[in-house]
Amino acid sequence: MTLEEAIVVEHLPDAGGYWRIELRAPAIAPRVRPGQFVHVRLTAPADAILRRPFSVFRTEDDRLELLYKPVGRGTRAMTELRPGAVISLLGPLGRGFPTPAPDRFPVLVAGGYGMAALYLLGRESGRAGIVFVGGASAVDVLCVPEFEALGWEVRVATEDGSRGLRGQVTDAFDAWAASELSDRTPELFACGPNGMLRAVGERAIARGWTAWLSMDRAMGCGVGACLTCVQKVRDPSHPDGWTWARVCREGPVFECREIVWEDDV
Amino acid sequence: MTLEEAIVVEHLPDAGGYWRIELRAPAIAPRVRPGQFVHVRLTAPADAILRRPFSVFRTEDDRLELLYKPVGRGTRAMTELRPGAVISLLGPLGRGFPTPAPDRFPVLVAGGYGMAALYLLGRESGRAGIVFVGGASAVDVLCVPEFEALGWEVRVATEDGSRGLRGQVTDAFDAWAASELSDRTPELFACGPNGMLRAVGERAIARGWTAWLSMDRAMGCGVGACLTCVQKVRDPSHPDGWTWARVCREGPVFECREIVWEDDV
Amino acid sequence: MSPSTEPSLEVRLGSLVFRNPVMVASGTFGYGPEYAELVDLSALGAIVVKGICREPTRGNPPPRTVETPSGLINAIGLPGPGVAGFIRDYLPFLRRVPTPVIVNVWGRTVEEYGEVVESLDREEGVHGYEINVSCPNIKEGSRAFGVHLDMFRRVVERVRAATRRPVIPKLAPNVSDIAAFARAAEECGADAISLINSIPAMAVDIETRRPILGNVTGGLTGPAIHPIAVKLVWEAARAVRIPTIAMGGIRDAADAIEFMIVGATAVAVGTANFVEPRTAVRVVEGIRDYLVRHGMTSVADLTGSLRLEGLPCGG
Amino acid sequence: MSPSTEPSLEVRLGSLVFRNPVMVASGTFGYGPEYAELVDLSALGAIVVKGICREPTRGNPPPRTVETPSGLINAIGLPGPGVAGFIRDYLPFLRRVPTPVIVNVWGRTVEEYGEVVESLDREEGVHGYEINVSCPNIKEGSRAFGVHLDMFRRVVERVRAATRRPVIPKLAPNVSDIAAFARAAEECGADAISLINSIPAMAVDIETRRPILGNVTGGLTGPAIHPIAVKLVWEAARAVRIPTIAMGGIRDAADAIEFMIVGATAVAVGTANFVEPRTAVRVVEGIRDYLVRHGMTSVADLTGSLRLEGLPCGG
Ligand SMILES: Cc1cc2nc3c(=O)[nH]c(=O)nc-3n(C[C@H](O)[C@H](O)[C@H](O)COP(=O)(O)OP(=O)(O)OC[C@H]3O[C@@H](n4cnc5c(N)ncnc54)[C@H](O)[C@@H]3O)c2cc1C
Ligand SMILES: Cc1cc2nc3c(=O)[nH]c(=O)nc-3n(C[C@H](O)[C@H](O)[C@H](O)COP(=O)(O)OP(=O)(O)OC[C@H]3O[C@@H](n4cnc5c(N)ncnc54)[C@H](O)[C@@H]3O)c2cc1C
Ligand SMILES: Cc1cc2nc3c(=O)[nH]c(=O)nc-3n(C[C@H](O)[C@H](O)[C@H](O)COP(=O)(O)O)c2cc1C
Ligand SMILES: Cc1cc2nc3c(=O)[nH]c(=O)nc-3n(C[C@H](O)[C@H](O)[C@H](O)COP(=O)(O)O)c2cc1C
Ligand code: FES
Ligand code: FES
Repeated sequence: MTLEEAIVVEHLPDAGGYWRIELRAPAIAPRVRPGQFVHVRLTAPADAILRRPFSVFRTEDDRLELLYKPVGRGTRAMTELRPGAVISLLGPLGRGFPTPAPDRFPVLVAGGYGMAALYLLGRESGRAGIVFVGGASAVDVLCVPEFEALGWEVRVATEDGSRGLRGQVTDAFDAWAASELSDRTPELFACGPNGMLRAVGERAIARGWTAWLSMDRAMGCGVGACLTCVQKVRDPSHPDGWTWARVCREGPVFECREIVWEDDV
Repeated sequence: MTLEEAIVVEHLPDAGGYWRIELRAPAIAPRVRPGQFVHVRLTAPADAILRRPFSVFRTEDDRLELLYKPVGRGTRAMTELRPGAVISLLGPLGRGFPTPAPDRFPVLVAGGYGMAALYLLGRESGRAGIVFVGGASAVDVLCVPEFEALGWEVRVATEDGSRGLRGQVTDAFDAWAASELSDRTPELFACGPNGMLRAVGERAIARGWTAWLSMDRAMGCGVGACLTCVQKVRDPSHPDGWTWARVCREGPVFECREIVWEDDV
Repeated sequence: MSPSTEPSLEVRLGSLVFRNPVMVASGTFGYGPEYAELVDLSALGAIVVKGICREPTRGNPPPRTVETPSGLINAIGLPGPGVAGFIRDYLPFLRRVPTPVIVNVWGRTVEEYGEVVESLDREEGVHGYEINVSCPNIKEGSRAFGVHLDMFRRVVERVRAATRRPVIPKLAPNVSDIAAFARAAEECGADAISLINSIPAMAVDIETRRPILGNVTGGLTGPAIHPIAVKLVWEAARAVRIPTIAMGGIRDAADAIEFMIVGATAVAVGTANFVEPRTAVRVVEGIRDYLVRHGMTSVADLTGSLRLEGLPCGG
Repeated sequence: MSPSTEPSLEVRLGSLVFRNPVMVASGTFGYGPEYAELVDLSALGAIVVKGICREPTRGNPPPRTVETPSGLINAIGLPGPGVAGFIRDYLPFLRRVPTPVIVNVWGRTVEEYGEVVESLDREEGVHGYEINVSCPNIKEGSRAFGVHLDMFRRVVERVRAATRRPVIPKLAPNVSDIAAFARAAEECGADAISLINSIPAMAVDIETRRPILGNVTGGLTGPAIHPIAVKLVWEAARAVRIPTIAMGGIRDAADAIEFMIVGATAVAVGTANFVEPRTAVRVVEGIRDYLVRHGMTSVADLTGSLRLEGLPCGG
């Protein structure tokens, strides 16, 4: 965990309303593990005083790349950053994805910025598996060439059917699991909207697979001090069977059996 | 008084740390009288929420020009404005300089941004007189070519003697008044630091001349509503002989006999 | 136009009817004429003028304001023309504006409050009184009216006896139990309450080690205080049946709607007038748009519409 | 180095000596280890840990924080490991840090405050107690400890009886007479006072019309509240002879120096830790630079150095 003044190297709009920003961050970039994030200080308007968390999409020597979507005050201000600008990064933070088990078939499931969170895992997993990626429409499907370049098979699902299967990303996964999984045991790694993560976890629990979910919670400090980013997790040692975990510290990645989904407690 | 979204036409650093910004403001520009100001809304940091007042330096058709020095939070943010940017102006505001009296010899005395406040008066006075301008060093002396182009004589004083007389602007005035004024009666128009305004006023009172001083006070609303910008002025109708005037509304220009200087009450 | 596209913005406060719930807050809009060239005064719900007392007053020495993070501290100190000067210099103008005028009143003694209201009550064109008990600089003896319940009651009772026009005590924010003051206002016959006034604050120039404000301390206003105001308005409005007029850091319609959701019947725009003189007019438009978007037929449906299902009652 | 270039930053608080007057505020720095990789803990004046009570607690449901103009509302709700958990899980780490540790203590009853302090008092490595009576969520019956003088006294007296280590009651900001609480703390034997805690606040999502925070209301902190804190610290510090620890919106050395000028002996950095974890260390450096620049030999010369000549005494 380091605090570093990073320099913007390149910053361009990508598809689906996303932007890619490449930063020179020699102290942080080489130490990022798959699924970890950085906490970024933006020169945002007065009503967004906190840092903002972003998964590290790619690293290359002393540089790291983020893939983000302007959704609010902080991220909209972020799009104004020009090459040469200096921004403060805190990272790498969090407990990322574990190394894929050698006796399992790695399956990645991504929605939204999920592809950004999963790419490093794909690159460092040692061997290629399959990636399922979903989006509202064809333009929302990011990073397919990157995964293909790593030798991963990519299956796309879009809600409007403009690319790949029409439907949810889990529909594409289900179809594959029903007909192509055969006797392999998958190990799932997912990042995306809550509903998707939950659906992935339910499948894993029903079939006895392992599924690692990267959770998204609004954050304060990013380092475990403020107790903002809590997520209900199972805790057999507690009389009620659950406790709060800090997504920034114990997460963002949790095995699906750890999570207590909000409306089933 | 109008509220207008002005467009930045040109914005360049000038000498002495000053910047010139030219704005397209068709509703306001044609209506500015000499000595009036505009109240500018800047996209400043969170701790500078109010507008900032600036004298109108020049107007030309639908454009107006400001000459300003970055001294704090608002004006530093102002330097970032690029051509094409839109900023909200409120103006023209305040009671400016009166038309110079036909039977007097017009004398302008300027320090700091004073030249900006006086230029329109010089241009619209009908006939040329003499301008005294002071600064710390030669680079701080602004707008001399502009006044010369209007046919005004310009006398410079600098504290380090790097241009014109070494000393205060009032020293240059005194020298001139002693040897060159002859039997003309001057009418003084001054804008600059408080000390200079007071010195000009004292001379005028001692010699029985009229002197119009443009006062600088931090402002809130700029239109007379908040009562932030008050200046002590003589008020015979009040038992104590003084009252507060609003610099934004009753000023910024006062005849020197109206002002009650703070430490002589 | 169908009713669903043109919702009713009218609100009532005692016997008074406002065309919309958006006023301008006392001390931030002068006496009316100051902004008349810039703002369509007939588009405002009401004009609340700067505080008036019995005699002309000068207010505090400058500097009178200082900016802080997302806020403004003011120590203007209630300068004004006095009740006779107000009637002479400003009321004729205000009578011609087709918008209710609420006069903000203050006094140095309970009796003075009453006298000022009595003088104004003889005049046409004054539609109600906002009773400023919460200015940090006014107290009787050492007891500030706004933070001592007994003093507060005495002021409200005295003013109530002086007029049949709407009486709106303006609550001080620096109390630990705002609901008690809201209830006291209601019990003493107030027609509405308004809150919040500025929050006591201070700033120091660290180079000179002197207070920045001529008056040493002042009151904080602006966006910085908005979340504090929302909490206080929620508590006060729940405690009474009379309407609440909410203010504190309104920049846009969203801030105003937030106040109404927690219980305000009307709102007032303060510091934002200095930055964007047309804020109040834009807030009216924004509220109208919101009502249309949410299929609401009347702004009254917004008041107190906070949804707390499944949540702790807080507090 | 000559004394004029290396001024003394040391401050004393009862029997305790701090190497400098800059602490980190309770709840904004965890229990110490969270920031240990980023911040040189030995450069801090003291570490004030997150509030501890008798039993482990979970705190409030999320969302627990929301940003506001120049501020942050939190409704964390005092989750923690309880006193035994703190002693077991965090104290061993803290004992190895060469910086005084102040434990922030809270209870649901007067007795609980006393018991927590008694348990901690048996342990090495705890150097003082900050008594949190000002969390909006803790009250006995309906009477919150922080805003009722009688309850406040009982808590301070009970804690005082439990320890000879420094006791530092943390005052609630939402009272109309902070000086009364400061004096009560002194009378009940406190070694210092600290203020301000967060200010009650609230935010609503206008689209869903639900409170944004899981707990409905929370407390406002950050730069927005700094001018309010300066005023309260000025009032409280003037009322007592024991030292004052000031907090509220410190972003940089200037904000800290402002607190010291109005009377604080020490300061604590809170919300800013989340934004810039090294704020406290930078504040120490900035204070040192200021003292050198102003030819001051000791930071103690700053405390209460406000110059009021020629000004109204304000208030
Ligand atoms: C571990 C982690 C990794 C992340 N990685 C990425 C990434 O690689 N790329 C990316 O684009 N985003 C990522 N996010 C989400 C990103 O942090 C948010 O989009 C960002 O904080 C929004 O800031 P804002 O100021 O623009 O929005 P705000 O103005 O704060 O909020 C705007 C809207 O977005 C919602 N929002 C705010 N924060 C979040 C959040 N954390 N999740 C969902 N909605 C939110 C708000 O409720 C509001 O409706 C990640 C979040 C976490 C916790
Ligand atoms: C009628 C009028 C006309 C003006 N015309 C011009 C002009 O043509 N060109 C120009 O450069 N400036 C002009 N000024 C001054 C200009 O308004 C200030 O420089 C500006 O408001 C400073 O804003 P800031 O946010 O940069 O400074 P802040 O961050 O607010 O303050 C920085 C420092 O400047 C000081 N300061 C702030 N406001 C003023 C002020 N009004 N006067 C003196 N010191 C101040 C502060 O005390 C502080 O020390 C004029 C002021 C008035 C009242
Ligand atoms: C410069 C200024 C002057 C004020 N004068 C008065 C006043 O005379 N009487 C009064 O009751 N409130 C006065 N107020 C308080 C406002 O009416 C309002 O309650 C407060 O500013 C909060 O709203 P805001 O945050 O939108 O400004 C004044 C506020 C400001 C900023
Ligand atoms: C997330 C958060 C948690 C806090 N937890 C506590 C706490 O446990 N006990 C306490 O006395 N104060 C707590 N506080 C209040 C701070 O200690 C401090 O008084 C307040 O934040 C003001 O300082 P600031 O504006 O610099 O943040 C907390 C503040 C924040 C922001
Ligand atoms: S963001 Fe502060 S604890 Fe996770
Ligand atoms: S700036 Fe508001 S009255 Fe002059």
